[in-house]
Amino acid sequence: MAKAAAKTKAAAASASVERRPALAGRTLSAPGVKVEMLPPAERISLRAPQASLAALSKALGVTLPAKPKSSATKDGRTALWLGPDEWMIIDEAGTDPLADCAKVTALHSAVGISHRNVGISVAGPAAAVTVNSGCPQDLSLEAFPVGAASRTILGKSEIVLLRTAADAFRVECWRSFSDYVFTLLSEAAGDAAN
Amino acid sequence: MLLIRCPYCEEERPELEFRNAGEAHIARPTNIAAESDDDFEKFFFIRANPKGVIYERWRHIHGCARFFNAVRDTVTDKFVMTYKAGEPKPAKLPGAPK
Amino acid sequence: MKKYSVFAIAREAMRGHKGWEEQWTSPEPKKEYDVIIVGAGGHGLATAYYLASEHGITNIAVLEKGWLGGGNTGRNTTIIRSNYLYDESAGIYDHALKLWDGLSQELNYNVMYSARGVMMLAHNVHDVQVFKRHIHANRLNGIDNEWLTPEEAKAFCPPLNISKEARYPVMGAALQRRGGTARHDAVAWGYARGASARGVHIIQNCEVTGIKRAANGAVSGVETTRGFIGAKKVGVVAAGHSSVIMNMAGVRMPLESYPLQALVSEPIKPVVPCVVMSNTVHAYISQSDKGELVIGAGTDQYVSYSQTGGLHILQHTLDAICEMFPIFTRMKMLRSWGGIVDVTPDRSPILAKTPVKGLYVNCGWGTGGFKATPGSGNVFAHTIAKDEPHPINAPFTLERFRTGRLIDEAAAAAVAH
Amino acid sequence: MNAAFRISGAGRLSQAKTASFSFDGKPYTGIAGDTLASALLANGVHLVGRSFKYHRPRGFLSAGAEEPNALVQIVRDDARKTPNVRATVQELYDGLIANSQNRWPSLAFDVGAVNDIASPMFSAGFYYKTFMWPKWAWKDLYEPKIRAAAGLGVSPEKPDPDHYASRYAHCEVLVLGGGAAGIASAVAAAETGVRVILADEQAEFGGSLRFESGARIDGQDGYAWAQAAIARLKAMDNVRVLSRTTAFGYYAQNFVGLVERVSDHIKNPGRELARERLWQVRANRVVIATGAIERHMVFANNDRPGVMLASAARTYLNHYGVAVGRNVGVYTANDSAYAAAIDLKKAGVNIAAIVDLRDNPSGPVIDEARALGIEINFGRAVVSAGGKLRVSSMTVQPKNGGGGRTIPVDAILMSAGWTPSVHLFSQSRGKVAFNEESKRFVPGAYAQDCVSVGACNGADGLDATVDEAYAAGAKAAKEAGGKVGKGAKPKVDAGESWSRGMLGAGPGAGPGTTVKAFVDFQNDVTAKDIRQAVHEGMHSIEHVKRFTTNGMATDQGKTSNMHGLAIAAEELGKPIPQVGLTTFRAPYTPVTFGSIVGHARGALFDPTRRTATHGWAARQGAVFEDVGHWKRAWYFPKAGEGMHAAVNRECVTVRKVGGLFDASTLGKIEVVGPDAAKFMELLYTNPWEKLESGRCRYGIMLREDGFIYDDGVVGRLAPDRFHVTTTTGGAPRVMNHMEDYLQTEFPHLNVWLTSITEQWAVIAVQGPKSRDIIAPLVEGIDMSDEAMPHMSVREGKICGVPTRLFRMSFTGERGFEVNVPADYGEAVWEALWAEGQKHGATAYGTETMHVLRAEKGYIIVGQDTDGTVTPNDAGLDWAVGKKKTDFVGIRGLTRPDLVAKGRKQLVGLKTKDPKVVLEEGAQIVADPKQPIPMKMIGHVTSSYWSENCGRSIALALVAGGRDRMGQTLYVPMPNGTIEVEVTGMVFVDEKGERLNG
Repeated sequence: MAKAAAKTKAAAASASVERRPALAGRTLSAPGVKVEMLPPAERISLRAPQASLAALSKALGVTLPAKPKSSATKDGRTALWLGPDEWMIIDEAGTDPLADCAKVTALHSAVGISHRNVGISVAGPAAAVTVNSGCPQDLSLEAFPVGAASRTILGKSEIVLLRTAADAFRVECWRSFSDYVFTLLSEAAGDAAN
Repeated sequence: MLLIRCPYCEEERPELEFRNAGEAHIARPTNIAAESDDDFEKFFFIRANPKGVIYERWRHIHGCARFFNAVRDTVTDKFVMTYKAGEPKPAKLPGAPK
Repeated sequence: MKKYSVFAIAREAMRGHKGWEEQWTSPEPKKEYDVIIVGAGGHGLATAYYLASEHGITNIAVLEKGWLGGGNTGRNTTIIRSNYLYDESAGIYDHALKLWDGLSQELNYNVMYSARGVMMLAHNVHDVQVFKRHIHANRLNGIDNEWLTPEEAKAFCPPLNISKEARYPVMGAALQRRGGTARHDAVAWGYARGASARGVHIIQNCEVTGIKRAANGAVSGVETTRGFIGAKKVGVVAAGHSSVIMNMAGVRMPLESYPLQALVSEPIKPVVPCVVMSNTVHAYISQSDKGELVIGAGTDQYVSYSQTGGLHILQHTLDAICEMFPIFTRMKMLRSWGGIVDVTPDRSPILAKTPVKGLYVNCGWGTGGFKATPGSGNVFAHTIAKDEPHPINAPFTLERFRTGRLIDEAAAAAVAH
Repeated sequence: MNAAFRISGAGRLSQAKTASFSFDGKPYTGIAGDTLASALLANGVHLVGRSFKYHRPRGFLSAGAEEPNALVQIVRDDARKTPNVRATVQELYDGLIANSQNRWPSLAFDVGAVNDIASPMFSAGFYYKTFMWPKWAWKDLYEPKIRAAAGLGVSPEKPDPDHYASRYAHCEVLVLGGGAAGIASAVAAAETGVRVILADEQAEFGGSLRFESGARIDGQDGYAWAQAAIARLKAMDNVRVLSRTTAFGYYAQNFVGLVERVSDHIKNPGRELARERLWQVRANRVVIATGAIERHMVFANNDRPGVMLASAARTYLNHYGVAVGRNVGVYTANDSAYAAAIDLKKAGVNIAAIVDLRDNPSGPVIDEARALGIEINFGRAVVSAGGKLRVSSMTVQPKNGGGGRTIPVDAILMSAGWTPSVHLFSQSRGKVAFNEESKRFVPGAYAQDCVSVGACNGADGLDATVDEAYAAGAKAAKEAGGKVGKGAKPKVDAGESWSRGMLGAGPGAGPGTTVKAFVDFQNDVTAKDIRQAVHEGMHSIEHVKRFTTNGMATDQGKTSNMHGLAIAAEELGKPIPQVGLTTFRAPYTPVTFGSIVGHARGALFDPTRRTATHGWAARQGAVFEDVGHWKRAWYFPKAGEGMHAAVNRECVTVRKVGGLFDASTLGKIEVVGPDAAKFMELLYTNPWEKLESGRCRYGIMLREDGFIYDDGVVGRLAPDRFHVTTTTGGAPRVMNHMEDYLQTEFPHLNVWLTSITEQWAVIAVQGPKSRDIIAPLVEGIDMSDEAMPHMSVREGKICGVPTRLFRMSFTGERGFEVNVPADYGEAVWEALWAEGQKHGATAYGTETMHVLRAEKGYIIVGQDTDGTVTPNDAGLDWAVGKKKTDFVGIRGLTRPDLVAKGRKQLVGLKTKDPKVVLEEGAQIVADPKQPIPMKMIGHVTSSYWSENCGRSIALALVAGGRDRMGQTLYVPMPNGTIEVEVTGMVFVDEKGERLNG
């Protein structure tokens, strides 16, 4: 089995200024569900034709899924299928997927979006109902199993939805929509157990 | 809210994820600068607007973000089929009489 | 035609209302007419009425596939205003507005034109710039349209929320006092009665299935579900179906037909004294004489002839209404429905001769045709009678899409109107 | 203590738990489980409302959602006053306050009832024929009076403190209606394991089993069976059971809207409870089991309080334990009213007489009624009801005329038969078919994957209903992928069967009569109104409906439509199907705006987008403006400063020293791939191939029609990588426009687009000291003019974080735009601010940005252009690549009108009086003396006081503008005409030297 190339560590923390993630630390608990902001992660938007996928998968250390609405996770790095030539890579292990892709000569586009997106965790038995307050997709485990990933809609905002467990979702949205998305999920959470 | 089969996502998704993008199979002329005023009008403004089967474009803008084509009945709003952008206009529709 | 009046009602009240005439007759179609109008909506009936009353042409058939006034005329939210930006638009809509004022008397039919004022809300700096541009242009065109501060807007429409805390606070409003509403059915019925009394045949349940052209290419009549009917002049006033009818004559149109939904609330005592529109928050509202809140907004996004649309469109509309009027969440939606609106690329109508001799078209009114009904019928009658456009509709040609001389009210028509 | 009309031993409510309530200020007591209607009836109250037009006194017609008369206002508190609530649906809670509507000064004495006396004048459509003279009087005199008289309840006056929830749901089988049919279908479907949602509008399931005393299923009383079945369904994981939930709309592809009334029945609902919850359900299969609605008989004064549907009286008795009178008459054209008479009789209520329009009906219920000693009159009709505020008698005649007699009664129960509830089926675009024999419209051709079962499908009898429903539920589940169920079909041991009935006006209300025999109660439409409409030429049922308003009231014609249709058909001499049925439109019953809106109120009405530095700006006291979804800092007033003073200070400071501006909202797109430059060539008018890496260019994007669509500075980071900026408002549509061309017209290009608007916070640092402010914080970038000239871009670090540093200017000063990862935006801003403070720099907002760019003649797309402006019109011809053979818009630009003479062109304007600031949007004329309508030749697009110029400045679109340099033009304003001079567009530093200053 080919060993994945060693992943590149995220840029050393040389910053002389502090990082202030949107809504950092915000949480909301309701009966049956907890909504909370997730810590920052490294993310890229990866675009590539079929021919480049093997090389990119190798460089990233995770196989880019080919199946719609799916994802693959390895060692804290998740590749979400978003379109036929589009993946979002989320790295929660502190390694930099952008740098990993930079080594690949095969045709592709990798663009850093670590700060564009924020992640929100929705977890608990009422998680699916909470998300369904604004997301029109069928979130049953049959239609949207663990590992399913999709760009979709939550109320009046676009989100990327990843099911991380039977009763847990990661909701990704653009930074400036996070207040709206979090507030909507919070309000919905209050109704979800009813 | 319509339910639309995205040919890239290979499943039906709610209309909220999509944006209609107008009539399909109106190709931009390769040498557009040389088009006559009449031809440009036809290309840019004139539309079939059929009562019945329409060939139209959609974008799965809040999904896989792909543009694709659909055949739909504008009287019932029922989709006959959808297919990927760039594929030719279907010569025969499923369920259509020979 | 027996005149309507309070005395006539009193007379009829004594005898159980048995003496009323038919408001319009339902004749069998003749073999041939001087003019055929395709479509017995407000615009078509008004065209026939003015052909008869102003141009002496009475040998007319108005053909309707369903029941008269059953299309967009009977489905719209009856907003009337003329504060359009461009001279051409202001010209035709104000011509209509002048005819609205006095239409009840002209037709001897109470169309309930009520100049309650149309107030358009500005929610951001861009809105303010756009509305001021309208106001100044309107003023120099002799059309009333005035700027209101948020407080003045609230005074004009007390339930309006002008809180600075609103998601999109009201920064002011443009008010056309002569704008308002009318009773949609009465407009169709009043024109139908007036036309019928002058000899016009209104033929319902008669669908046009083809347009016949003579050897020289000119129109010779129409095929219908009730047989062929001859005419040298055919005016197509078929709203959402205009593309379909024009295709029968081989004329392809710059039109797309979209579902436009509207709704009314349960009736309540008077609370909204005027028409309020917001492009930015995206909805409009008025209150009918019956007490229903009459509400609408934008179209569905796809071409459709289904006369239905999605629930999410109504949701967005009511979101917007409750944003402007937070007191209305406990109100109830009583009825919702859809029409088919024919939209041109520049959101302005086409009222013109066509490349086919004897074929005329009046279409493309999009979401705002009701307000133009009298003016549209009036100048279209002129166009048909004289075989040349009236100066007021001369700019609204089909050719403008070739030359690029568009009348682009799109910016002002971001919300249905 | 029992209320006077509560019958002990009857009904299913426990007497133990009472609830106090008031109606029109008078206190009453009901019991838990009552509706407001049953509680009032228990107290002998029938008079509860006034009709719309004639203000006639009205009581309860029904016991359900079809109620046209008993509409009341429910008051929870000052802000929660709900109009037009059907008392037959509102559940009682302790402390409920209800008031009657549409009456003044009181319900019993209503001045508006004068309309009833004058009613011969107020015939159908009378208002179309009068109120036209004098002309002004409609709006100022008649209409206000009509409006004041119309309407029913009163709008709430304060914002609603309740909240509303919303959710999407999916299931294989959605069952609408929880009577015997719906339950049987749901049970069958649930047994297969598929997801099932069962909804019913009532608080309790059972539908007609609530009043059908004769039903027995699986060895139990029908109602008990229903409760047991529901309990079993609720216990199943794959089933969701929703009571108090109305399916109001059936949309395309089995998308159904339901509203659940969550807390309207609760005394003090907690804040955690929404008032209502919207369910938007997408179902693979839908089973419609919506039952049937009983029709009233159409006879003179059939609207008197106490005259009601037989099934309603039965419901009040068998479910609520309430007798609707002590001496009750019955008027029927079918069997079902007999059952009501029998039940009441058995409960000890006197049945004065049953009047049956049929000549010689027979059957077990008739036998049983006779055996109970009830007087039965066949072939006779009730031709009039006596009494005013309450029915006091009924006048009975042979149906073909002849001598009558008057029988004293205090209630009349009526049944003209049952109308299948095909509303939802019809909304699904199914076509109804008229069954000649049973005189019913029943589902015909289906348009969606649904099936109707039970009474709404024309099934007669409980046995047939359960058979049909169970089979349909199983079939729907199987089609939706369910396994074979292992349950057994419920066995109907006994049930009731409804027979036919009649449509239209009864004897005494037929053609030629002038009595008030109501068809539509709420809207006061009588049989003669419908005949009059036909007589006046209204030959389409839609015309009849609109002319008379029959069926347009809040009950949506549930009881009136079929009668109205029959009367119109009779008058037209046509069979009913030829006259047609009016369209059924959503909602089935009225639903609140709040339930439709759901969460989308207040802060959730629309997303509010804030930049990374928003908090800093807010702490500085910035005033924000809405730009699309964004809140942008508009200006930064210091203590005591107004907008103008702040903007003047900011403007001067930027040009003198420098300023910081948050440009983060501008759209940003990263264009990556070997064909990136080729793609840019096609999408923008400018040439891009030769732009060197590290350099920037101002780009213009057109639509295919040649008009300016967007603009922005584009930096080339690498041969295969561009950093494109767009306008703030244009960001999403530009991205869509670019994707459209890339995916569908130029798919051969190897290039990809990624939105990076929110990846980068953008801090514009502008002004002569800008480099001095930035440089100390930057690592790895040589910022000298030689190394980094105007319009260049470098990648490096600032404050130790990555930056894309643009040297560019929207002010005409030396300037930079510092892009940093958004989470660092605020901290980097603070660092830059600290540096700026050393030089005396200012923070500035969008207003100052606008002024500074106008001083330089830089345009704002969307303000100085409006979708009708070409690059040439805007003086930007230089940005159109002359050697290019293709770009989007190239052909549109050459259309005849776009190259015609006299087009409006962007120019500068200076007022003759430098102190006068023109109003944006003001119109320009060449001849100020002309009469109105004036010939307008242009308008002011941008206009500001320029503190830097010491005068006002303006940009304007003027016909042939560039040929008018130096000309005097005029801006006529309401209070005088302003003279202006046409100038160039640059007001400051025409040579552009300050870019390196």
